[in-house]
Amino acid sequence: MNTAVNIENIEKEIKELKQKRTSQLFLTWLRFKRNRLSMVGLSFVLVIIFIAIFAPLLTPYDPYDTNPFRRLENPSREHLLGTDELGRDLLTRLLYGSRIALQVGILIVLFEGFIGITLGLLAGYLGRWVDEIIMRLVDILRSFPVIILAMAIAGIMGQGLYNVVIAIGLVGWTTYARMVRGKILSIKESEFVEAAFSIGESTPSVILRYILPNVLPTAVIMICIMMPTALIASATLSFLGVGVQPPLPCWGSIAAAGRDYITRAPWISTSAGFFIMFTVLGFNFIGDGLRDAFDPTSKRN
Amino acid sequence: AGDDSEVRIAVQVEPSKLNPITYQDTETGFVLGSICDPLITVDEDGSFSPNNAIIERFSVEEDGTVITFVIRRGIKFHNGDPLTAHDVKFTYESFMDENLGSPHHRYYTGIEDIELVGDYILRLTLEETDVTFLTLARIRGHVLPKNYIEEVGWDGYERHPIGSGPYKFVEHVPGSRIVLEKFDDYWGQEPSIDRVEFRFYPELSTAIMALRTGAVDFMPEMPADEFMDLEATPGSGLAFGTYQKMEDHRICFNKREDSIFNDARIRQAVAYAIDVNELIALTRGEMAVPARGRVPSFHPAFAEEANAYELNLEKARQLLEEAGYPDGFETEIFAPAGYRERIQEVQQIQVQLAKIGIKAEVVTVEWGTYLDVTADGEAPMFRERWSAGVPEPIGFVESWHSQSSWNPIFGVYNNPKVDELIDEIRRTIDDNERWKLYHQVQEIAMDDVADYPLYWPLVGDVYNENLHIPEELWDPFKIPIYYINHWSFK
Amino acid sequence: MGKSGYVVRRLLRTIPIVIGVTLVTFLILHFTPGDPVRIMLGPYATQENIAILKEQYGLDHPLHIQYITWLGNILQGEFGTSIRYNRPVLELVQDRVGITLMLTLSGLFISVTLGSVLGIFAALRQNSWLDYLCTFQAMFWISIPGFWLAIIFLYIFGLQLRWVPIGGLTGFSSVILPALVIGLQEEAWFARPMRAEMLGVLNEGYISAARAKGVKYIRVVGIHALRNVMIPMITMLALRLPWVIAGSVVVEVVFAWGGMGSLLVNSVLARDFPVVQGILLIIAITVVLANLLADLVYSLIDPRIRVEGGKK
Amino acid sequence: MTDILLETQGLKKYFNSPAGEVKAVDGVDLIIRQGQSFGLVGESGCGKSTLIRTILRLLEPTEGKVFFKGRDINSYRKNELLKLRKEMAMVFQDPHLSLNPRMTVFDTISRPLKIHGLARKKQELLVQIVELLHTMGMQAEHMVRFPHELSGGQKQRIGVARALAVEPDIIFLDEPTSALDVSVQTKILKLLEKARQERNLTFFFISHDINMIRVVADVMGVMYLGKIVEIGPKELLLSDPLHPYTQGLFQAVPEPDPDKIIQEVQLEGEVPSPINPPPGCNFNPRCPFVWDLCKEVEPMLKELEDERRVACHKY
Amino acid sequence: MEEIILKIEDLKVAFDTEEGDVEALDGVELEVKKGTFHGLIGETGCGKSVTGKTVLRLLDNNARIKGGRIHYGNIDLLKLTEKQMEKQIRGNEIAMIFQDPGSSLNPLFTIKYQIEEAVSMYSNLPRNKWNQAILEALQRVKLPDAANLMHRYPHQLSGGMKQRVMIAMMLACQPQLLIADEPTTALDVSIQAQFIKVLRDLKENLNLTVLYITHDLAVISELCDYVSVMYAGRIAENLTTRDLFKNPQHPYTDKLVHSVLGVTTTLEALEEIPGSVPRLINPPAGCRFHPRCQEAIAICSKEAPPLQELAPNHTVACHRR
Ligand SMILES: Nc1ncnc2c1ncn2[C@@H]1O[C@H](COP(=O)(O)OP(=O)(O)OP(=O)(O)O)[C@@H](O)[C@H]1O
Ligand SMILES: Nc1ncnc2c1ncn2[C@@H]1O[C@H](COP(=O)(O)OP(=O)(O)OP(=O)(O)O)[C@@H](O)[C@H]1O
Ligand SMILES: [Mg+2]
Ligand SMILES: [Mg+2]
Repeated sequence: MNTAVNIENIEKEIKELKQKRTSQLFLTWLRFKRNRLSMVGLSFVLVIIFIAIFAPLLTPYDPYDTNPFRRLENPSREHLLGTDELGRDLLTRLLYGSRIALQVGILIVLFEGFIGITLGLLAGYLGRWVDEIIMRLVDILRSFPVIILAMAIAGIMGQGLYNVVIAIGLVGWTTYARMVRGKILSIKESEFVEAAFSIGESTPSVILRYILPNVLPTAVIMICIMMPTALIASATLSFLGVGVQPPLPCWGSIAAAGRDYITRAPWISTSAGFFIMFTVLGFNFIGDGLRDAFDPTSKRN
Repeated sequence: AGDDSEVRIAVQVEPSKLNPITYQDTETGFVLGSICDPLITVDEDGSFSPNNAIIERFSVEEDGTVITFVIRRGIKFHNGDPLTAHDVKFTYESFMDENLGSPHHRYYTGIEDIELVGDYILRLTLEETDVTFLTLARIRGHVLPKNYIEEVGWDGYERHPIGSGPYKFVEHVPGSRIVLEKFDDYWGQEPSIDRVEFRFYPELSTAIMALRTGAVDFMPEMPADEFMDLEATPGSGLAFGTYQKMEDHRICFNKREDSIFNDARIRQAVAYAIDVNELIALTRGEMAVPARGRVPSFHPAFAEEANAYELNLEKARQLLEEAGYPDGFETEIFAPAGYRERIQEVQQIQVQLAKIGIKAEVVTVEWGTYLDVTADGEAPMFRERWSAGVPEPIGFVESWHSQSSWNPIFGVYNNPKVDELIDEIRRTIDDNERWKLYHQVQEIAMDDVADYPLYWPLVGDVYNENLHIPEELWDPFKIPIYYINHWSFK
Repeated sequence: MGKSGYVVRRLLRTIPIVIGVTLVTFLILHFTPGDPVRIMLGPYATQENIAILKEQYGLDHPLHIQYITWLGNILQGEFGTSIRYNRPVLELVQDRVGITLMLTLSGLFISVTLGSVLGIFAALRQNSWLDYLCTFQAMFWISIPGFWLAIIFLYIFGLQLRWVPIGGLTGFSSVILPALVIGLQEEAWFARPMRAEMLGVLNEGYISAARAKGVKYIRVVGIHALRNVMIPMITMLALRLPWVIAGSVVVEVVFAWGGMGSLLVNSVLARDFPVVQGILLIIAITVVLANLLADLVYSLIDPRIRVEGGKK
Repeated sequence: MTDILLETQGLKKYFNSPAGEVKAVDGVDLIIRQGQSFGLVGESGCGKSTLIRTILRLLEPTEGKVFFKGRDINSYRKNELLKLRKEMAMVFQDPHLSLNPRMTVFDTISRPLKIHGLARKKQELLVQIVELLHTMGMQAEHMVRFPHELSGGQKQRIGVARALAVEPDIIFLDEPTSALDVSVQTKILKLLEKARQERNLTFFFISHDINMIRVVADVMGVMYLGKIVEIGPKELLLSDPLHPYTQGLFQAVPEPDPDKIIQEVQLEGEVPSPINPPPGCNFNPRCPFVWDLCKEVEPMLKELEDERRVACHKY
Repeated sequence: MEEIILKIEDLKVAFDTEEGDVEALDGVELEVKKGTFHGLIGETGCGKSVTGKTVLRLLDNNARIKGGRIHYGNIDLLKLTEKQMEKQIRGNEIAMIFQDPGSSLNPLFTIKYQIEEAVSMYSNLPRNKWNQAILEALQRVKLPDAANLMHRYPHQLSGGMKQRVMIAMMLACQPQLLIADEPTTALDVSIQAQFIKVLRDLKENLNLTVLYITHDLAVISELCDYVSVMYAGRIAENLTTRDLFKNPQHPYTDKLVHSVLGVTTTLEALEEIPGSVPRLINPPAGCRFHPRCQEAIAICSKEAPPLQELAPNHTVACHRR
């Protein structure tokens, strides 16, 4: 082996390095792909995303266009899923509803994820009284049923999309905080972090280069896993009458509104519930698949 | 019901306290209606009638300040005590006692004196002539047992209320049901059904399913949608009945200085833009009468000449332009959460107003918050409803009086002329004169669009077809659920 | 460190949580707009009426005074008086707690037994169709909003098939659907961890060791594995309790059961402060105590805790 | 006699644990000379790892001093600590756990170079890393790998390369081969020795494997329950162990020689817990030569001839 | 000639994994003679544990036994049903001690309970004698204060004690053959020495047959009579312990022995095996050692060498011998 260093060759290899990096993700993707259920989930979610983006092209109707004289109509050629209690085309509202659902879901997980991951990082890394305070707060909040606390919080701040996000998020973050903290505690104690200090890494650098990248997959998985909870919680709040406001086409409120017409127009509640189930199931499958894919040790063997 | 001697009634809201002087909700009224007897009743034609009532007869002195009641003899409370003028007096005094916190307290402030002429005769003296007193202060029909309450206290009463009505209280299983049982010593029509059970179904769909499967026999005030739907369902095994409810539905505006709706032209524009027929089609189908004034159209006080604001978008736009908003503006319209019909209508109104450029955002808030924001002027527009007694329709117009405590609740309306007319109404004994004053008030208020009346609802009760409910009970002044002793199973 | 030391420490750790819980409970309701008195008196209320009632309920004092008074009362078992019902909160709760207890317990029973059985079988038959079915059905049930499942069940089994009575608590058959809704929704939370834990435990050395001894597989699973799996399951049970309670709120509303859940929902909507506070507090403290109990129970099952004074 | 590179005086490190205070390192005096290869043996849990972590100031000592090149390392302020990090490096026991799973080999080795300003430009980095990899018998292609794409031996070589990168004066090796297979172990040890020769390094090995210390060390120490019991040149120590513990320990080591006569075990019982170490000499409960003094007075590390020191009342 | 208690012939085991089939065992052949200690050595991942577990049929779910025979006496263990294995073989005839003493005892049961399980199954003693049997079992492995100890939980014991409890438990089954899978790897030298002593005593007193899996040659030299050397799922060489150190024939055995610290005491003399252990997903064709073998010739990369007898008790799988 010649020891003279050929810079050009090496640079070429550095390029490969970048390719390999993507292929890391690619490997994860391969593992993910192998899981049939998660592929089904992914396709569900892609369908919903597609619908959310192209809703206006998929339907000739306006989701807010009421028609008092054609309300609660049966499904027909004209209105594939019939009309709702204000004579609006139900399918159109459900299609547009995917926008609200994704928006609410994403906002919730981002919001609670942001708080939870930050506080989890702080608690895990700083330890001592910071940890004590944050974790006690987590304990306290987790003693309350989410929906009930969210209901009260939504009551405080009034209803509406953003308040739903905040209400659910204010409890939801505890899950992230616990996960992230646990993960950090184990990483913090790990040998490679000690090794990092031994070569002279500074604390911020250790957090940034050693701890965060190792927590990130957990966080990403968490976000996927929490998405269903967020969607269901927001729908339940709508059901209890403290959710997203009409006339926004939100699945939860459509299902809630439709339940009064369950004997007469069962498809309203049914199809709205189906959309929720479809999306939530999709995210659940994905979350499950991701967990396995990101963490090769936990694969079904 | 499988058992002929029991009728099960579905109600959506659980009565909180069975206390005749503090209750607010219709459901408590339903229950108390069977436990207690009315002091006075109103006939089909809307006039006071002592039939079926605790009062055998009553008389009003010339200047209207002295009212004498003659109490029917032989009426017994469920505990066996006889009902006398003492009890009636006690009841009036309870309403007047501020500490008991009756929300109707203010109707009784006009009483100067209550005099027991004998055990069965009572004389009320009012401070000044107030023709409306009897309507507003007719004790909502429930006479309280003085001795019993003094014995067990108000708490005790609420736990086990008694009255002189056809059914006596058996138990209240919180969250589940209230059970009543036939009172054997009832003075009036003897009940044919032995037990009455009020079951609480907060979830409407559940209640309907329960009705359809025969788990309950009767559901009062079924929402119009469901009513019509059930009615159209063949073979459901259900029967139906309707009556007009003395309840007006309206759009209110925050008319305070700082509000955009302070300008009458804008309110008029809104009035022209709203298509009431559409709203009715939306939430009530056949089950409503469009309102054109503030008094029911069958009543002589109804003002035929008042401006009804037929749909006219041209005119609406013109008014907006005059007011300085040719392109419309953005605003909000509030409805209380959980009130389905109001929310649906508000959404429709949103669509209607959009046609003249007013972008009204729909805001639904919790009932408690709703009461706050509407009363505090934070809601520019809101969808209200108001029920008031008859025969005297004063309740429908009185909130327009600037001194009325209801005034702020409906967004503040201040018109000295209207104030004057309403004061005058109370003093005018002659019916026809008074009706004319009513006409005037309504005409002014309608011109001003103090608020915009939408419709009078027809209320529908749904029940098991095996249940027989006499025809004559389907009357705005009777209402079947208050006369369960007249029901029977076929 | 003795076991009593562990118990004491665990108890001490509960105190700040309980205090925090009371504070959160108190504050949440007090930051809620909407005047309880106004709601109580309805739109017809006059200012004087409102003032009188406010005084009567102590709602005119500054917040911290209200909190301290309230807390002091709570400590004496005085949860206040419902504004709406004009009855002691505790009495209201007592009347309804049985219903909620029945619902949550029967729901939990279904979810734990169903979940455990499915989880164990899935683990024993790993990667078989049964395993996949178990995973799939678990995912399926948790992907459905509870209220919707309740309505659909009611529609199908109550209205269409008429197998069960609709609404209210009228006997054994009326418990089936509500309990099933909770049971199915929660079952996933037991089935999947049970499967995972069981797989984990089955891979443990002591399982192989027991089998190497010649202990029958059924016995190995039933005694050696199950006991080990019980520890995380007990934690899970405590962890899911708030969710089960939340689920029972929704279910109570749909099935028209007059339990604590529907009382709570109604009271939230009506701003019946004392009731909401009382119930929230009772629920939260139940959860805290359940967690405590879970910890204590597995300190009984798990001998390691007694000496080390903490979980491994 | 060469210069003293590292010296510890009464170094102590206690941990708080729920069960009580753990006296992991309990008064260690050591002298390491420039260019030496020092090997410390001791049974599991006796405090070897804690000792070197404390010397490296990865843990703050409870008591005692560490002098490096004559300067007390506790006198280094936070910002000066970086200098210390350049002069002392460490190789960890578990090659898998000591590498950040989300960093490539390139990143892992380039970090110390960058931190200590030994290479700034990418080209410089590349040159140096490739050189280091070659020293470790690896190729440039390995740069793009993540830890999980390497074998155990390769990972440990990366660990060594990372330690070598800063050109330190002394490298601490915490059981660097115990997680590896025998055949791989040889390779690492040889590479380490080569590097030591070429770069004039000082090594501080710790291990519980006496056979390994025997192979790699010049000077050997024996640790028992937080204390050094005996220290001295390897040959002398092996041929003539003085401390009863050392004797027992060496005897207990099985020898891969079928002809050897198997001796009876002398070391009975186990290492007591460092939470409540026995009074007097730590070893007294297991010592075959115990007398009363041992149960009361703690023996000091006595200096004998030939650079040997032992902590036993027998001497 | 001594009686052969266990004879493994051409044993092939594969694992299904996501990355493909792992051919963990590919034609393992070995014989264990009654009353001897038989060592099984090899590097990590070469299939030692799999061999041991296959004998007891305690493999993971994803394992497939692709072929071969395991004769225990005149029974082919691979032909028995799971029920028969449970009833007749495990514990009764063959018992096994696993690598990690910490995880081999169920943390939730007392020592007594866990030994009792064995006693109740295999001794014909009446219930009231069980305690006595448990005590004896514990005393047999030189555990002090056995009467007290048996009421303790595993976590209250040290690693060395746990390991001894494990043997006591397995011996309480009164097996003919004991498979010990790296029983001392996790232990400290002094504890290991004590443990080895216990085993040696048992060997002398109980006439125990042990298949001893380890990668520690020193332990082999102290305990075993015969050794099988494994490499990448195959047996490289079966020989006596003496031959292992004095006369290794397979190039791998040779290298392995001389890369062991202790056998070789200077760094310079330590042997190094170039390359690394092959992965078993796509193992090298022919002799699996050939890529690392300095003596490899053309045929080595094509044909797998069969085991051939060099001398009595010495077989080797190498084309060059
Ligand atoms: N962070 C810590 N907190 C509490 N106790 C600790 C901590 N780190 C180590 N100990 C204890 O200190 C003692 C010495 O530990 P150390 O890791 O230094 O031992 P060691 O000699 O390196 O052992 P091994 O050979 O097993 O690596 C042990 O009893 C250990 O339990
Ligand atoms: N359940 C399994 N699934 C897939 N591969 C497995 C499984 N069990 C073992 N293997 C593989 O089989 C091969 C042999 O494993 P085995 O445990 O027998 O090795 P070993 O010789 O005992 O090693 P060690 O010395 O590390 O214990 C290894 O390559 C391992 O990766
Ligand atoms: Mg260590
Ligand atoms: Mg193994």
